[in-house]
Amino acid sequence: MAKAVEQIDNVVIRFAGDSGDGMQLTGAHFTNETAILGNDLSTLPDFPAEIRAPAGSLPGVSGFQIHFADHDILTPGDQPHVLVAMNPAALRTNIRDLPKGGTLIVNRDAFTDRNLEKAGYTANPLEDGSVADYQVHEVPLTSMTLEALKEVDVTKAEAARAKNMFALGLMSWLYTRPTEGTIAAIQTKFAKRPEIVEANILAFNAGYAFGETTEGFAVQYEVKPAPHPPGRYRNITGNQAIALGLVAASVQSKLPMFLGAYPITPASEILETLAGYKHFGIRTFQAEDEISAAGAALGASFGGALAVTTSSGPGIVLKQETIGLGIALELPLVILDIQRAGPATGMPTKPEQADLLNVMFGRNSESPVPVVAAATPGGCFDAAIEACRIALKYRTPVFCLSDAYLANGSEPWLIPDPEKLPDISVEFAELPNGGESGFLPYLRDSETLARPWAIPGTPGLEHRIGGLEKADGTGNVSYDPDNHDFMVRMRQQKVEAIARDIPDLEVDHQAGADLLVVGWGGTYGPIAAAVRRVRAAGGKVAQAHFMHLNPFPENTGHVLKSYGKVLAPEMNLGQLSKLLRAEYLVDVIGYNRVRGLPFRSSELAEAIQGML
Amino acid sequence: MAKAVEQIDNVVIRFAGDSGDGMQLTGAHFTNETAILGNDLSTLPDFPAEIRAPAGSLPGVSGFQIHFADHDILTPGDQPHVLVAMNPAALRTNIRDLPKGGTLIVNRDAFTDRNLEKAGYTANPLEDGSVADYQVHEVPLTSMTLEALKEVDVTKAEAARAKNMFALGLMSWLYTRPTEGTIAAIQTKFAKRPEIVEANILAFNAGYAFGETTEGFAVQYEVKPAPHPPGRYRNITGNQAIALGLVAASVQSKLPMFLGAYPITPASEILETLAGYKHFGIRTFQAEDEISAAGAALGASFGGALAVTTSSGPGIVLKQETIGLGIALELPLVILDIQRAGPATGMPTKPEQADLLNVMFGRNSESPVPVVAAATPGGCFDAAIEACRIALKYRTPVFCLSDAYLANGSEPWLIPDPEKLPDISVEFAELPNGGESGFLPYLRDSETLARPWAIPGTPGLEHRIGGLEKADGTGNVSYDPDNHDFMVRMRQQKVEAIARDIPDLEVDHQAGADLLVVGWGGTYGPIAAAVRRVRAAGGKVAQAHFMHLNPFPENTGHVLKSYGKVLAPEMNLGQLSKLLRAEYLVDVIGYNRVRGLPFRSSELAEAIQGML
Amino acid sequence: MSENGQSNGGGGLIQLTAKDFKTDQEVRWCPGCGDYAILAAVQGFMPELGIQRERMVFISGIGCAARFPYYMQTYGMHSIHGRAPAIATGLATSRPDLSVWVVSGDGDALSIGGNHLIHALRRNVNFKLLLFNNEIYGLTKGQYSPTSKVGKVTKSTPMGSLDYPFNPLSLAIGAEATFVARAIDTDRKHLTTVLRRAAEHKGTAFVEIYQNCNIYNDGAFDFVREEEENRLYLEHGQPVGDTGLVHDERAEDPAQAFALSRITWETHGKVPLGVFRAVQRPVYDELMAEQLEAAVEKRGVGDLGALLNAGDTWEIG
Amino acid sequence: MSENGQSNGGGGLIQLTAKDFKTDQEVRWCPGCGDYAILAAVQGFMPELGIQRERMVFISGIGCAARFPYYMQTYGMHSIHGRAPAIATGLATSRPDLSVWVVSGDGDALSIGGNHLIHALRRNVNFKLLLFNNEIYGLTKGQYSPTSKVGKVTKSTPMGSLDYPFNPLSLAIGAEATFVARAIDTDRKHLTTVLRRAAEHKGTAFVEIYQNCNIYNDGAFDFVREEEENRLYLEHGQPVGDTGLVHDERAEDPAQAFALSRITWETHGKVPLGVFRAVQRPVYDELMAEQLEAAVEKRGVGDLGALLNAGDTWEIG
Ligand SMILES: Cc1ncc(C[n+]2csc(CCOP(=O)(O)OP(=O)(O)O)c2C)c(N)n1
Ligand SMILES: Cc1ncc(C[n+]2csc(CCOP(=O)(O)OP(=O)(O)O)c2C)c(N)n1
Ligand code: SF4
Ligand code: SF4
Ligand SMILES: [Mg+2]
Ligand SMILES: [Mg+2]
Repeated sequence: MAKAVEQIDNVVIRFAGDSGDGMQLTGAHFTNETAILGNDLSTLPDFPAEIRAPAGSLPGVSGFQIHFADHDILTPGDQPHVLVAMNPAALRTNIRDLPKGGTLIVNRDAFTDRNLEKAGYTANPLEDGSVADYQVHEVPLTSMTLEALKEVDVTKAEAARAKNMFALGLMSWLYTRPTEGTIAAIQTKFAKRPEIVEANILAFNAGYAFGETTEGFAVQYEVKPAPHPPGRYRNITGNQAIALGLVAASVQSKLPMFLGAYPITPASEILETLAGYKHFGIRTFQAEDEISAAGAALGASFGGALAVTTSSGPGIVLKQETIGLGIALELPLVILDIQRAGPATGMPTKPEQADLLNVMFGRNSESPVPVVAAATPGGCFDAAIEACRIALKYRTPVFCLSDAYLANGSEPWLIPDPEKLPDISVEFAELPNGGESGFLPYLRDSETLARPWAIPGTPGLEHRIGGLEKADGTGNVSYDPDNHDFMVRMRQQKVEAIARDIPDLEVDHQAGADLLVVGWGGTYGPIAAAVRRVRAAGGKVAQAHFMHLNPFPENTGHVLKSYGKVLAPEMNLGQLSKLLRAEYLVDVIGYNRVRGLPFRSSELAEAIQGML
Repeated sequence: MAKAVEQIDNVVIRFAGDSGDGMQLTGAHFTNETAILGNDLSTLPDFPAEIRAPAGSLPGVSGFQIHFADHDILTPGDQPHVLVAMNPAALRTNIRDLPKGGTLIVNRDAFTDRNLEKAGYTANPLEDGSVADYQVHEVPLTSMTLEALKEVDVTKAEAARAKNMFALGLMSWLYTRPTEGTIAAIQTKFAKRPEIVEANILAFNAGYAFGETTEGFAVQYEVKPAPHPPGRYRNITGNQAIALGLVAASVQSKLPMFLGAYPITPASEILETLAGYKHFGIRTFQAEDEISAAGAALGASFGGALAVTTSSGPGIVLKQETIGLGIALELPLVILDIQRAGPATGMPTKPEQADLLNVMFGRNSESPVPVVAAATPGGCFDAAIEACRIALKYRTPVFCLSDAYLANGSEPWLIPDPEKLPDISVEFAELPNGGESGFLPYLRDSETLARPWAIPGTPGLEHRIGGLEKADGTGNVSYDPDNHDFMVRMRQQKVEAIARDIPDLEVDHQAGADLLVVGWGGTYGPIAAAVRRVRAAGGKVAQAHFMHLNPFPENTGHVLKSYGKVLAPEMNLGQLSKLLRAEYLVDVIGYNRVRGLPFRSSELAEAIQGML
Repeated sequence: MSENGQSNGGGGLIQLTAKDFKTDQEVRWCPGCGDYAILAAVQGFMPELGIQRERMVFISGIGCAARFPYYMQTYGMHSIHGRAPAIATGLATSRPDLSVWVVSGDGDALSIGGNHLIHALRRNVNFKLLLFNNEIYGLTKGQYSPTSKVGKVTKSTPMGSLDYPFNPLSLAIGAEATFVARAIDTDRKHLTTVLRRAAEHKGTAFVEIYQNCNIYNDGAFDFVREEEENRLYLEHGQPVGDTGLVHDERAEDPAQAFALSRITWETHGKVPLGVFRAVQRPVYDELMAEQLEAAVEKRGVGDLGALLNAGDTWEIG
Repeated sequence: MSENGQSNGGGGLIQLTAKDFKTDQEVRWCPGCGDYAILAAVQGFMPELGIQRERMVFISGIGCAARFPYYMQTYGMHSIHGRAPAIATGLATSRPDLSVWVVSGDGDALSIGGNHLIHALRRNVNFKLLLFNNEIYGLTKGQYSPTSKVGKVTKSTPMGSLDYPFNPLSLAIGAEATFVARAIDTDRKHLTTVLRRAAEHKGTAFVEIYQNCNIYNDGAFDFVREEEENRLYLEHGQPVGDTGLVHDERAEDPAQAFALSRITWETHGKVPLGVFRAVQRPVYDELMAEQLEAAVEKRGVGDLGALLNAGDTWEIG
């Protein structure tokens, strides 16, 4: 009995279950199916705290949301249309996000007294009318999975664990996803355990078949592919994109990469990924702490490597003294800050964008440093390359900012042609530059103001550098007052002058708009989606998003002053606002929420409407 | 033959010599004589780099400048009237500061070929006309000292070393200083070596007698006492005043003090001084590094001590992660930053005020912290107490800023009456505050928003705190988005609300002034002196100086907007400017020099004139 | 700050039980984690110390192990990564009346916190440090640690770790530790004995506990955790297995304890457990308190007025 | 990055002299400081290494000792306090072709830099560390250091230091050091021998040098610096004084070297000098280079296009 197929243009689905229920994997498979089908998509994994919570408990709930559409989309969606809840705890923590009338699919088998109690329910919500406002599908996922696998030679626990594949099969049917990719992926993943492969595939197929046959689901939905620019695509998370961007920077600079890192959520994955790319000549060093990670990277930079160090807020703070040394030494160093919610340890798995002022100012004395920030998961690739480019060309530490949302969120990514990536190679000094004076390590390039990079091994250029103030030119220790003033200004000027070497701030202007919405970093998607909404409702609003936060693009002042009002939504208490206000004396108004969650475009749309 | 005595109202004298010549000691004695005489005074020691340079070399020159007057003065003086140069290197590095016509006293014996060469002179400046524009007194200081001591049982080297006392005697005569104090001080200092006492006193008296008898000095000068408010005075440096302020805070809070510190120039002296006050129950802990110093202090704070940690820029950066924890834990902690020139190691002995943005923002995420700054050496006492008061009352880390100039510079200080010092004691929690819920460590005082300070040892209040985000009230770990937003704002609000508890910004207004000069920290003296000059020349200008930098006093916006122009001189590239511009959207104009030296009031007067 | 302390059972010591040391917070480690056993052992033996709960403080850094304080109904602080020994130093030194415990992981104590650890040991600060050694970074999901074996394949070392590991006991002994011991998470009886000894020790007690992380490094200690015959229980005055050594935990010279610490599964196929070293040395808080007392004795209790007026002063009328 | 290196005397090795290692910077230590003698010894023995100056790098932290690189006509970095071992780790690991030397003080290496030091030692990174131990903070004008004796009166301890000091060699051995030695600033001949041995060692070489700070801690080592009869010069295979031990610097087990490190002026009235331990263990840079090679062997030289296109991809027409 073929069911009716209904065309829809976008859906947001959230998979939620216990940490042990495999929700992230389920989401990943579904994402791949969706990507291969050609929808545009955006995902948001929502990890619980780092530590494992007891099975069935509220803090143990893990979620994965995917938004896919037949047109280009910008966010993982404010609210799900469909919630798949694998247990009572998942229902409890997620149901408030499901709008009335939304579809709720629950694993009825998991609603045992014990699980209900763990989730803090005093009565069964499936029975007491709490879910009456939703289209509820109670599916005995566990028992149907067990039934489907009864012939397979796996333990009962293993069989029960395949219930996520049953749910995946059901959802794949419901949204007419292609299933080959998932089956192939299961085969590879469990290649060493054929019985597990069999169990998973059987469960998956059973779920799919259940959809086809049960009467509970009357219609099947279809979301057509989205019109993407032509090319080869893959789905990518921000952390993956950063790792690839760094590899690309190493290749495009013809420099071996040295990564100094100390594990920390949500940045560890970059270390882990790069540790797998040793055939690119990449050295990854897991240091004893962040200070050593930064120090080792700086040492490698002195030796001529493309030096990188990665961390998140608390670790970045520890690196700052060494970064200050890098500023004094004027050596290239790329520092990646994958921001998370703070202060102190904060909420390590949750996104926030509150490290901007710290990366700008978190060192003693005047120690300017360029800052770039990625706006989308795929954009992390470009941001990483741009940070490397600036660091190498200007011989300076450069911060590159991402956050926990970009790091783990994913989107389809048009794979760049390596041939078309920028050449970011620079030259090492090979000969003395000072005439009679021999080699002058602080004699600058008149255009970039960068000093020569003379690496050990180069005969005749032996020299000493250090953290004490240095005389212009010779680099010898100097306590001369005027020289100090000169050097302080020179370091500042070098960074400011980079403004000439970066693109202007691009404005998505709309005729008649008097309100400009500015943002930076991972809020790009929600802001852009909100702007679309407002425009669709007839509002007039312009948008601009900063990739370069220090220096700002040259036209920034002009842009800001072209509008009567400027709104800056930030997942902090107003850090970009502060910088713009101080620099341009423009009354930038903040919209600030610090919830450890990405913005919803609906709330931003409301904020924008409120200012029209 | 009694000589003519001329009355003058102020003099600036600079003693300069080799590090081994005892210039700091000479300066200290002269300062004491001057203080006891009742002049107002201000001093500026100018240390060479920390490391000892070879004798006679340019980097080995050590200087001490004193300005004294019969009226109240604000700075150690822009330029000396009198330069005492003990060797060619001292002449070479200091002569450019002596205005034409100034008095130059040199130790002729030190102008040997070898010393001239070490100082980089190709000809003897005393002979080639280079010093023709000054009133030069060539005194054979060394040989006359040796002559005076020939009967004393000391080595020739020891005798020669007493030449600074000869110079001091001469200067004491020239400015009719009282000599008893110096003689007494010599007796105490060398009590164990009577022959050295004898040598020093003989040399001192010989210098005095030389002044009386030589024809080279025709007149003797007198500077009358300055009219000070009545009371008991002592001369004090900023570091001494901080140490005393901390002891006073311990007494006035009735809390034992715990100081965690790691030595660093120019902050080490505070540790060293407090280590001598163990009879006040003060525990000083020299930690293995700055992280441990801050951590140990925070641990002691948890235990109920008045916890303090001291450092300078590079060390402050290292403490920031722990300070962030203190912000999350909401425990009192006072952090003293004695600023020095940077970035990185910079020029460790030289002043700068470029750590303001670092103390404001140098931590991950939103981590607000109150900041106070001392304006004068004596003012360090009050700033230290104020920082402790805020920390204890609001349960928060508080930064207290000083700098290398305040730290080592001195001025007469009206000794406060301990009875009149503020009571800054607070109460520990003793009983559960949460009714049925028992003890709620994050239930706040409705007025101060401070949480209870419940120290180990208190039965029934056992509780756990930590750096993960905490639920309002209970303090339990919480990942709730709205709670996080609430807590982020609450921490911010708690700090902002301190504005109600600090004095308004005081303005030294002048009728008709349209220009306001604002400053903070150690620039107070030069700015105030410059304002006086400008006013004396008929210019109209107002002045205000910030002691509280976070939060700003409540009337700050009003004050800034009451003037057409605002000028902010800073020994950085414009950090206060940035904060004020961002907060009040006022076009604050910076006057910025980053020379590792205090401002000269003349340059500031010029800058002010230029804006009238 | 004993002046401020509340009466330690002045009104009669209440006899506590293990349950009294449990908090209302749900214990959150992976099912099967060795941390549960250690928690049970600690809670179980606390009552016999006869110290009231308000006098106890558990301080930790960050890591799975570092969650420990949340589960102890005492005062506690879950601080930042690696810094617990520094924080505990400040607390213990300024509050000699407290019983201070630090709980740490192999990453927390030996990687980022290594410096604070070795300095606390040489100073002999009065706290007990429990090192939950699972030879892995648990909380950050499985990177190698300073105790991981060479060649260990982990998330950050797909081709195997290159770093030669620390032997935590050798390091502690090299850092002048006065008390050094080792136990196993699941060997509750012996673990309790060791904890008791640590609690009795005056000064820093360093206790390594082999702890199984069944998620990221399962079975790392099976050779001794599972196979009891590979355990060499140390007893003072008794021969150590067939090594020919007679154990002297009180020897001033740490050379023998060091030599014992080199007996490992790799070298001898056996692992010594128990107290390796336990010597008396002045304790930091007491030394500091003594100086404060001596200063008062010599100079009298500090008088603020006198201090402010010290040195050269002058009066203006 | 040996690809980038210049020819190391490919065109004929130039024979250098001590003078070739002097810079144009005036040497700035206090007259009489032990640092001068060490500098002379290092500059004097450099030529015999036969390594061109451009292949040598001196890295230091902050302190009097840390000024050293400014006086060596090689590549050099005067970095920040305590971090030189970390910086050197990055440089040495990424540039196996260089000869990397770290110069440090007792505060720099053992106080603030203690963690980096112990981790570099266990990893066996290919650099040589010269610890100028003067038992004081010289540069900051005389506070006690982690090697200062208990009771030491210094600027920060007017009533005497409370902290039990590190024995730098014991600490290094406890941290799995492969090469550990001790020498005296003024005993140039022996110092040179030790430096030579350190230079030859593959991996981290840890050399403690007793250095007199005549300004803030004059005479701290007089018992052995002045009194030659108190020196116990170690020689491999020879008996160690009358201790009954026969020196085996190559013993795998560090227990004997550790025991030797406990022979001090205080315990025995004598002080061993020379090489305590010198064993072979894979060196960090080589291990890392091997993994890189193995990866290339297995997977071919990295191809960016292939990497970008790896995994599930799809084409849009
Ligand atoms: C400054 C800082 N760096 C890194 C981290 C991330 N981090 C948290 S715990 C941890 C290591 C945990 O390993 P271990 O100490 O062995 O404890 P376990 O989880 O194994 O019990 C790391 C790297 C952090 N929280 N803070
Ligand atoms: C982060 C930081 N903390 C503190 C200092 C101050 N400081 C510079 S050198 C030094 C100690 C020097 O002692 P040591 O390492 O023994 O070297 P020495 O001067 O004795 O040769 C200190 C505390 C600093 N420069 N940076
Ligand atoms: S990850 Fe390992 S150490 Fe952490 S709770 Fe789970 S089993 Fe225990
Ligand atoms: S202070 Fe001591 S270590 Fe430093 S240069 Fe002078 S004598 Fe040498
Ligand atoms: Mg661990
Ligand atoms: Mg030293």
